[in-house]
Amino acid sequence: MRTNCTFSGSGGQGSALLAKLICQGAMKQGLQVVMTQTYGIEQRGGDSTGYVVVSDSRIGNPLVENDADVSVALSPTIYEGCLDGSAVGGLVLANSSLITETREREGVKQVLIPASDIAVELGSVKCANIVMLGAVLEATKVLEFATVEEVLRDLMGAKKPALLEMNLKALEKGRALYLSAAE
Amino acid sequence: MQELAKIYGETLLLDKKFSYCPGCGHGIVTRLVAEAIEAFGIRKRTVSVVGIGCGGFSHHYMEIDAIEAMHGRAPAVAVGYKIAKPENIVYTYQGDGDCSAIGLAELLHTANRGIPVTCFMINNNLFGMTGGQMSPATLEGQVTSTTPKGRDVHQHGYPLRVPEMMADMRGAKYVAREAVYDAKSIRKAASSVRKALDCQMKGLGFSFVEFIVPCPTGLRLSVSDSYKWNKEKMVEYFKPQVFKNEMEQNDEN
Amino acid sequence: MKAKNKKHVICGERCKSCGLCVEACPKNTLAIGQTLNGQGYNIVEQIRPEDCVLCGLCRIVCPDVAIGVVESD
Amino acid sequence: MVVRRNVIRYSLAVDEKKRSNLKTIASESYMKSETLFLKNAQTFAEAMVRCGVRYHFAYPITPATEVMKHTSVILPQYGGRMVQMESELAVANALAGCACTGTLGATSTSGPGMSLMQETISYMAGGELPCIMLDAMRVGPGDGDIVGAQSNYFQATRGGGHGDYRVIVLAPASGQEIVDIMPEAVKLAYTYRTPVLFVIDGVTCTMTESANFPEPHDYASEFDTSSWAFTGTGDHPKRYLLTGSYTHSQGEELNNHLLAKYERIKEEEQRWEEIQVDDADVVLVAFGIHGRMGQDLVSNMRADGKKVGLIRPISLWPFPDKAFEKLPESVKSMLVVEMNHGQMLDDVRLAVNGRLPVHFLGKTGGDMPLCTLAEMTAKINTLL
Repeated sequence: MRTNCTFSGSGGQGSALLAKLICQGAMKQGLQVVMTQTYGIEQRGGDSTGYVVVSDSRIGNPLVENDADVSVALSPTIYEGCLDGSAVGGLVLANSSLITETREREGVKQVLIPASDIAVELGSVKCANIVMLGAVLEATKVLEFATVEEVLRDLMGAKKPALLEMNLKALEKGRALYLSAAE
Repeated sequence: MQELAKIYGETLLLDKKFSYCPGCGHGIVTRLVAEAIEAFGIRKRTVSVVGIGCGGFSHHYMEIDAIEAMHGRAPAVAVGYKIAKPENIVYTYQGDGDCSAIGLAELLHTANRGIPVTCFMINNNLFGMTGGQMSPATLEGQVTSTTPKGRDVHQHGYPLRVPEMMADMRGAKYVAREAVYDAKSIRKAASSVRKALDCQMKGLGFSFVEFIVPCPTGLRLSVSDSYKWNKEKMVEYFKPQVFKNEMEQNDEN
Repeated sequence: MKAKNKKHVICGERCKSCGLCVEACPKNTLAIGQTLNGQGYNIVEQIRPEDCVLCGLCRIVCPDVAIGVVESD
Repeated sequence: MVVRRNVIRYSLAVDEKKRSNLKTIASESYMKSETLFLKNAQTFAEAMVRCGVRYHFAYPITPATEVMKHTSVILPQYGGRMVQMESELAVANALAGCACTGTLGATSTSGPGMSLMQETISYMAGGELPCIMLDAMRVGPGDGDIVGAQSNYFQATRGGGHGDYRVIVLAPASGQEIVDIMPEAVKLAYTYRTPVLFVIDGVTCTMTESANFPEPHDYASEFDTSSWAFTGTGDHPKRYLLTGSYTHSQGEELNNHLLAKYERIKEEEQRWEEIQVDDADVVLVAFGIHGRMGQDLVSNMRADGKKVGLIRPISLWPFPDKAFEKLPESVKSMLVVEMNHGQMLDDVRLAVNGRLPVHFLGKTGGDMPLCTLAEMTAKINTLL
């Protein structure tokens, strides 16, 4: 079973971290992962995309070639790319706090999540990516929630308990949002 | 020969005749290096990294391990060697073409790096083995096979003074220029060879000695005249001196 | 103290008749001789061994390790 | 994510006793197998250190720089060090100096750096000095671009340097394969006393993936180098690495000796992976990332009833000719796919020797510097 994921956002929105968290979780569950990132000037701002392939067997093609099973679009600038890069039958999760104009694409399901607004409510706009992560997990079941919570604890638990608390809430909120939005 | 072996001990292989031309300054410097190795008793753990050119033969006359490096790269080889085997003594033996033309970058960075290796640059101010072409150290106006009308500094730049550059490098702890035009200068040169090796044995840092030597063949002079020319012309521009000796103050640390 | 026994030696096979020792000798005891060695060079020889002061300068200047003063007990 | 480790300082001044202590500390802390999530360039670094490489000489160049960044952190814990040199010329020669002591060193670079090292690689091949090298291939010629490519196949397998020599060239296709093949690389380097060059495209190098590392094992120290290393005349008569001042007969002798060695390597060290070639109509031949994608291509096309097979060369020199000797009757044509304009293509054509048509699909540079699975599939469909 193989899942292709695309996580996109503007620099600083944490799309790369989102990709890494999925990878860490997958490894905890004994799955194989490959992460690729776009080249170029992204390190200095601009758009950034992390591609992740998760599989329970040896990964052949390590690339996501316009066949993403799930895409996260955090900013409007990469929304079009996410939609076009989705597989038929794929899912696009769009950050509706920032992406106000959307369009339909045949065979691609879209779910709008106001991730940035929710993140601000939870205490920091920076956890919008984690809100999205909650939605991804609920939508794809690619990983167990408990695994990702453990990854977050490993990452920030001991040193930053308040941050952990906020991110765990964000994760949960993302899940709930997806459930209600997808209905 | 047996008799002379009493002076030179085990390092110098007297049964191998030097292949240098008659009067070549390499013979003197090769002997001085061998004498110092013998005197320090470090023969068994000394490795010579030789450059390309006549100096490349120098190791054949000594009972020590040797590495013939690519043209100009001997200092980098010495650095890699010393890092992997710091207990051994490593010195490079290079001509002025090898050391200051093609290999200047490696030499300067090795000096600056300060890893305790020793570089000996034998400056006969031309490319000897390939038939007396201009080297960076060729004097202004000097006729060589590639400067038939004499070195034109506007075209070829100026004679390059190497130890002057290295004296400024903090990694270098002993830097000197010596000559071999008479017995007195040879004695001084012998002292610098010993100090340079001692500097490495004490692990203080990089050490370097340039030797101004004649190449009678390349200069197209008699042996006697080539030494006179060295004493008068070369030494005037390339003044023998100890540029840096930080061995004492380092001893206290 | 027992005096060292010094002896002037020439290794003819190594000599390349460059003449540096001849010039360096303060007592003019050396000269390029007529005998050829295996390499085809005229071997340097002591022309006035009685004047040699065993100073060893010839050894120091020789580029071919062909000449010198050897000490023995 | 890299496991955080305490850095132990190591300098040349450290005496032998302290050095051996350092090794003990390192071995106690890290004597375990673990799964790590690393960029493949880091995986290369981690794998070589775990297999006994203690000295890494390098000069920054994208995308190989990750290797030196990683070794600069981990090597000190193993009693070794990463040495940043002033140029790739110096890197290669320091590596040669290190090898002269019988110690296995490594370097990592990319195209332009590789070109600068060629003189010394030729030298090390002639001097029979072992080492491990990585060429994280990017697009050339000239400075080129930092995007990944496979444009150095010729340089790697034909020898970019002068003289009649070869180096063993390995092309692992994934992080896990880098880990799995590294012990082999160390053994090859010492057994044949030769540089061993890894060529991995820059896309694979910058990719992050999970890899299972076995317990660290110092394979390098298992080889006795005392019969040839230039460690000083303490326990052997004078030895010297002769590259320039040999006689004509010595030169011929050296070349004949190398030739015999290379023939032995060709006979014994061909490595490749093949998938469902037995009844294939078309065989895809690709190394590195395209070879890896070929696994999926074969299974996808087979699911559609199309008989496609894969030969993935793992050793590029020696090229796995043997894989092409016993091709079944069913094979009608071959397709070579590379991230260049056709370099391995020559070797495949030589191996097939006119018996079959050999087609090519290649790409180099650009935002997507390689052929996608869709493009490869489309091309094969035209051959079926």
